[in-house]
Amino acid sequence: MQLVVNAVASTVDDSITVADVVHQLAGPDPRGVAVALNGDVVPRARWADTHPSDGDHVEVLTAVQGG
Amino acid sequence: MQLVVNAVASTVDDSITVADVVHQLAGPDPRGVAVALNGDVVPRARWADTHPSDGDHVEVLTAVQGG
Amino acid sequence: MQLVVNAVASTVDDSITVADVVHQLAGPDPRGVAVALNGDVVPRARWADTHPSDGDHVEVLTAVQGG
Amino acid sequence: MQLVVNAVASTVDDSITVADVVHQLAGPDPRGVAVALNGDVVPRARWADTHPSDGDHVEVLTAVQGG
Amino acid sequence: MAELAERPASPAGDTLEIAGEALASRLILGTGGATSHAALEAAVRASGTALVTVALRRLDPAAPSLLEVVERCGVRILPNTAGCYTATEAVKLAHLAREAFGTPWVKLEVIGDEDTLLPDGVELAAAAAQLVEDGFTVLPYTSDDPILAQRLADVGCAAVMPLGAPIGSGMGIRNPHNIALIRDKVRVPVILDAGIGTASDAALAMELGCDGVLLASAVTRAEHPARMAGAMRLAVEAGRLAYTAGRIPRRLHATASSPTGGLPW
Amino acid sequence: MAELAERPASPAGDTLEIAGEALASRLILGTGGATSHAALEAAVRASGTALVTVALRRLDPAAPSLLEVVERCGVRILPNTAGCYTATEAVKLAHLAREAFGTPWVKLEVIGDEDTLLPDGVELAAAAAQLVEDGFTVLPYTSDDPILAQRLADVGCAAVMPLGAPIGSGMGIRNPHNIALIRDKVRVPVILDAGIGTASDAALAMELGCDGVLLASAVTRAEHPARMAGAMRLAVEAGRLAYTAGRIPRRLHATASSPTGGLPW
Amino acid sequence: MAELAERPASPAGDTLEIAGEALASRLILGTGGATSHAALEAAVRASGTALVTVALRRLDPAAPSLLEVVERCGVRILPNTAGCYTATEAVKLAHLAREAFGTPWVKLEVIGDEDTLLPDGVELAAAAAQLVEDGFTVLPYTSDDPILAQRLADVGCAAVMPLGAPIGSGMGIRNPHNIALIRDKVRVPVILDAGIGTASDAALAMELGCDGVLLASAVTRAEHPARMAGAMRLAVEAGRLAYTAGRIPRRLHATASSPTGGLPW
Amino acid sequence: MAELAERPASPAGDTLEIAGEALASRLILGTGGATSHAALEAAVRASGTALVTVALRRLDPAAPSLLEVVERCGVRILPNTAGCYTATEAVKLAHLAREAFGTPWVKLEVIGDEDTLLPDGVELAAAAAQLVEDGFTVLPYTSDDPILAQRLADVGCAAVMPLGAPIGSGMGIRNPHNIALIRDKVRVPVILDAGIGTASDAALAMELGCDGVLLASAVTRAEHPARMAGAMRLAVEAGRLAYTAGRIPRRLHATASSPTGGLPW
Repeated sequence: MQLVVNAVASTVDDSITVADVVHQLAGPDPRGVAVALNGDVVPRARWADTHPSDGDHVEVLTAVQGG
Repeated sequence: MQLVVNAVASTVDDSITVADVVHQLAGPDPRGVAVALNGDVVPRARWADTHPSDGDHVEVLTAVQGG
Repeated sequence: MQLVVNAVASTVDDSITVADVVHQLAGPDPRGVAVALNGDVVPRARWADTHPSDGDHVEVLTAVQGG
Repeated sequence: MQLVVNAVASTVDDSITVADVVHQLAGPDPRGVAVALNGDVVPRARWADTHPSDGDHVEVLTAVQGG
Repeated sequence: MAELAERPASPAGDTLEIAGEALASRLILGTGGATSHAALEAAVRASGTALVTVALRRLDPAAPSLLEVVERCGVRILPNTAGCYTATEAVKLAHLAREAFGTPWVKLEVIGDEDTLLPDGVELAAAAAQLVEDGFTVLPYTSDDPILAQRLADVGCAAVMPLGAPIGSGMGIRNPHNIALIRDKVRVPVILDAGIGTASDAALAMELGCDGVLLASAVTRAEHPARMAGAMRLAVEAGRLAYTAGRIPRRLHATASSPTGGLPW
Repeated sequence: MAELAERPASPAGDTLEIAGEALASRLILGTGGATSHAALEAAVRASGTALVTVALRRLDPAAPSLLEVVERCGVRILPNTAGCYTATEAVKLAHLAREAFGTPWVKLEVIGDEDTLLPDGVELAAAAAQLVEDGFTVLPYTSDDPILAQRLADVGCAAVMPLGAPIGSGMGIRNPHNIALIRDKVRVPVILDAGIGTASDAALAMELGCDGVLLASAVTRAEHPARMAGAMRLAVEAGRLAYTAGRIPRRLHATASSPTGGLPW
Repeated sequence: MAELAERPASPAGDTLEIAGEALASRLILGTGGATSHAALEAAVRASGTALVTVALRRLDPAAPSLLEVVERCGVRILPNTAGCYTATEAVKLAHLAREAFGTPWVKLEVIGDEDTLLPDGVELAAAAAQLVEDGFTVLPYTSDDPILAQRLADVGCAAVMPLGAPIGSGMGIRNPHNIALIRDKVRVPVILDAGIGTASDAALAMELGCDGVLLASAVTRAEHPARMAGAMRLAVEAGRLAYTAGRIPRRLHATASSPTGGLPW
Repeated sequence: MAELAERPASPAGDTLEIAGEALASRLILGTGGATSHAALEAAVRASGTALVTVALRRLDPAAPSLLEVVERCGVRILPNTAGCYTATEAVKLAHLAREAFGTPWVKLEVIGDEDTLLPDGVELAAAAAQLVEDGFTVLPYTSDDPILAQRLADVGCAAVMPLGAPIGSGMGIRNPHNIALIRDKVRVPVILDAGIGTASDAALAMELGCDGVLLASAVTRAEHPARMAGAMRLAVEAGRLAYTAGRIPRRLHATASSPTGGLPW
């Protein structure tokens, strides 16, 4: 299916979880990371059992320099 | 009956109108005057046929020096 | 002989007076003008009978815009 | 004879020296002290052999708090 | 800054317009603080103003009529909502004022604090939106916050009236940069309201690009109110003229105003 | 401060007098920096000034006569000694000016530095003493140092003219406290000279108690010189009037300008 | 002013506390504008700060980890909501930040305008109320409006962070009077945020009674960031110490610092 | 400005040198105004100064020795000529001081006026020239007039010490532009002397390029002198460090300190 991850469209396996998406972007131990699925926060505890649907937007955010 | 006019309680005739109240305070040709009955504005056109009830609060306001 | 008038060297008749120098520069009725001969002020009343010598410096000054 | 020491008149022995005057005011080891005799500085090296005359003014100065 | 580009090309017909109405003076006079109606009338006349503020209060039959003074001077009236701490109070008082004076114009004041008399931006914005909807010509007394001024203009206020300093403080314009920013941002007239202490403050307000100045205490509480009113009249004209004349830039170093050459040495 | 006690009781007959001569305006205009004699004449007329400064330089037969402009405007002439770096130069130039214009009045300038054009106090004091002795009416352009101003008054200068900021800088009055101190100390007229950039600067100078303002670049180098001249004329009048009117004190907190009672809630 | 009465009696144990947490430094460092993580780390260490702000943005796998720098420095993290223009956006971003960093602390920014980056008071107040309700420790970046600051404290913000001047402008504290008013009015810590350009600005903020200073560009964009960080560390300590030491009053005239008597003439 | 080019490349070995002597601190402490020698000693130690001023007065046998305090603190002594109104008096007092303390260093004060205690430039310049000729290391207390400062440097003064404001006034630096001009013009150390009220004033002096700060009342007359002395020590270091760090430029508009992109909306 199709997901839009951080504004980039990509084709992924239908069984993918939010945890998988984060893993691909941020590696095995993703610290300081937050996820929004279609604009709603997905708590870290829910990453593993949250399954995006086709066309969903996933945002994976982290810390950058900011005043 | 009793009216509270500009925070002063007074006994008035039951048939009194807002126009009468204004007349007593401000004379025959009350210019630059506005009236609130129990907090609601009474348009000048309605003064003559507006009859306060016992215990009503009538406020008669006008211009004073102000910055 | 030679005079230096307002920093310009010029050959003049030996009988020349300060009045003549001013006249040449400023015309017949030189108003608002002052003269220095070798750095010393020459009062207007003395222009006519003041005779520069060869090599003298004559300064003829007047009003310009200034703050 | 009479001396005026720091604006105070006092009778002193005729043989008195500037060193004696300083000693009386500032003790045996007067550090941070300067002397003026009738307004002129008396170098420390000259205190012992400088003899004020009757009516002289001796100023003995030292450090005080100052900005 | 933007306003430089917008400066009127000439003083001719350089008139303040609010809600389509031309006013004969850029000075708006508040009537508060005068020792008497007579002193006030002298000040109003000396100021050359065309618009004066009044407050609305319970009628005191014994008190002389302020309205007569205003009408005798032939000036327009601008009722204020002084004393209101909430949008609800201010909206109600504005409606009463419209009834009393038959004008939709209102100087909207919603105060946050009785010590500072500073405006409460949140209540002010709410009241302004309501009164615009109710058909009023709203002139809000606001802080010098450019974002709030923009918001007030966006909801349809006929002008914005930022403060220079707290009411009656005479501290002048504490943050000229914000006033200039407001002038840049909004498309409605900007009236410097509150804080003016003396003539140079009023001139500075105009030089910052303000379209007018509103002041009361600076005149009414001066030792000689009518004289100070005359001073303010001249200062507002001077400041506006200077603004349109295009001042010289500030330079850290000097620029000779006399020729450096041509001396005999 | 002292000058408050000395403020004229009324604007009537509140005229600037220097060396016993009454001047019809408190604004003195420097002529330097004008793009043409025509532009200068328009500015002189718009300013309402009664006294203009000129510099003395080598006569250029091709140049139009400045003196004619000055006389056509019916204003008094104040020659300056701009360009002099020593007392000797300044004294000599002053004597030449007296010869040229038949006036004992001189704006005494002795500059210390060509970058800042700031006055050299030591040379200035020496030149002032000499010129007073030579019978001149000396108006020295000086720093804002109150002690130097006092010294210049003590040697007999007819006025003192402290700077607000460097010549042509348009920086306004950098140290108002010093100007007020000078006004307190000396008994001769104090003319704020140099640094004025816009109308509010001129008004402030007068509010500090100055007896007049001298400016050139602020007008002659403005985008619209005649308009700025008009602005300065009004600003000087406004500032003087405000000074005599007795401004309200500065307060850190607010003072209500509308009644706090008498509202229906 | 009130804060004088409240000054700590001694520097001993004079520590900044926010929401019951003691911070080892009164200087909060923003991380924006550093040329590299290495330059940032040097600045963080030189500043002695205990709390640094970060922004939340889309993860770039190629970018080095900022979090590691923060943790290596052993400082607390304060996520901001920079870039949000509405309460809704800011609230959502705050929730994401809490998820990402496991801290309820948030520097709440709701901007009204991309040119000035000035806060939008109306949206800010709404967002603050919501986030307090959601259990956040809210430190709002606000204007210098005392009424808005009071409102933010009233809805339960843990501190208020008024600006001195626009973000990154280096203009210092444009309206010190408002900052002092805010310090007088609210009972929570006041952190001067935005506008600081150099050390004396930071010292002044503390002398006005601020409990801390937050700055980024002044350090990260200085020619020598770590050196400026050291300067800011000293300046904040100096200003706080001066505030608690009880400064001499300002006097218009002089007070001798040496005896006037006791001279030989 | 010029001094930017001259800023030391690094804080390492960035030491104040006067007449070839290195001083361990850029803060010079005046001893006037302390309530006791004990309070003074605590302040001297807390300030970290290496040089303190003293006055010379008639010896009072009953008074405790100030010299012992100075020596116990291990600081250098800088006698002043406070109280002198003429060059003659000041030169004589300087010679007496050299006799008393065995140092050629002198803080040269020649006052023009007992109300303002402002220096008399003409007398000061004459005294400075004489004392330099007599072999003194002359540090003159002068006005903020750049031309006078240049003159004092030209006659051979080892440093120039312009005032920020009148002695003991605590008004800070009234005309920072002049101080910066002085720093640009002279090649000897510039010490800001007089007017400092609080830490931020001292930091600002250093940021303007001053090489040091001399203050007395700000510390000795503070509620807690030793604490304020510590504040001044930090402030001078902070200001110097900031000066050498290269501050960000002042901008009228904002510069974002967080990324504008990378948000989920």
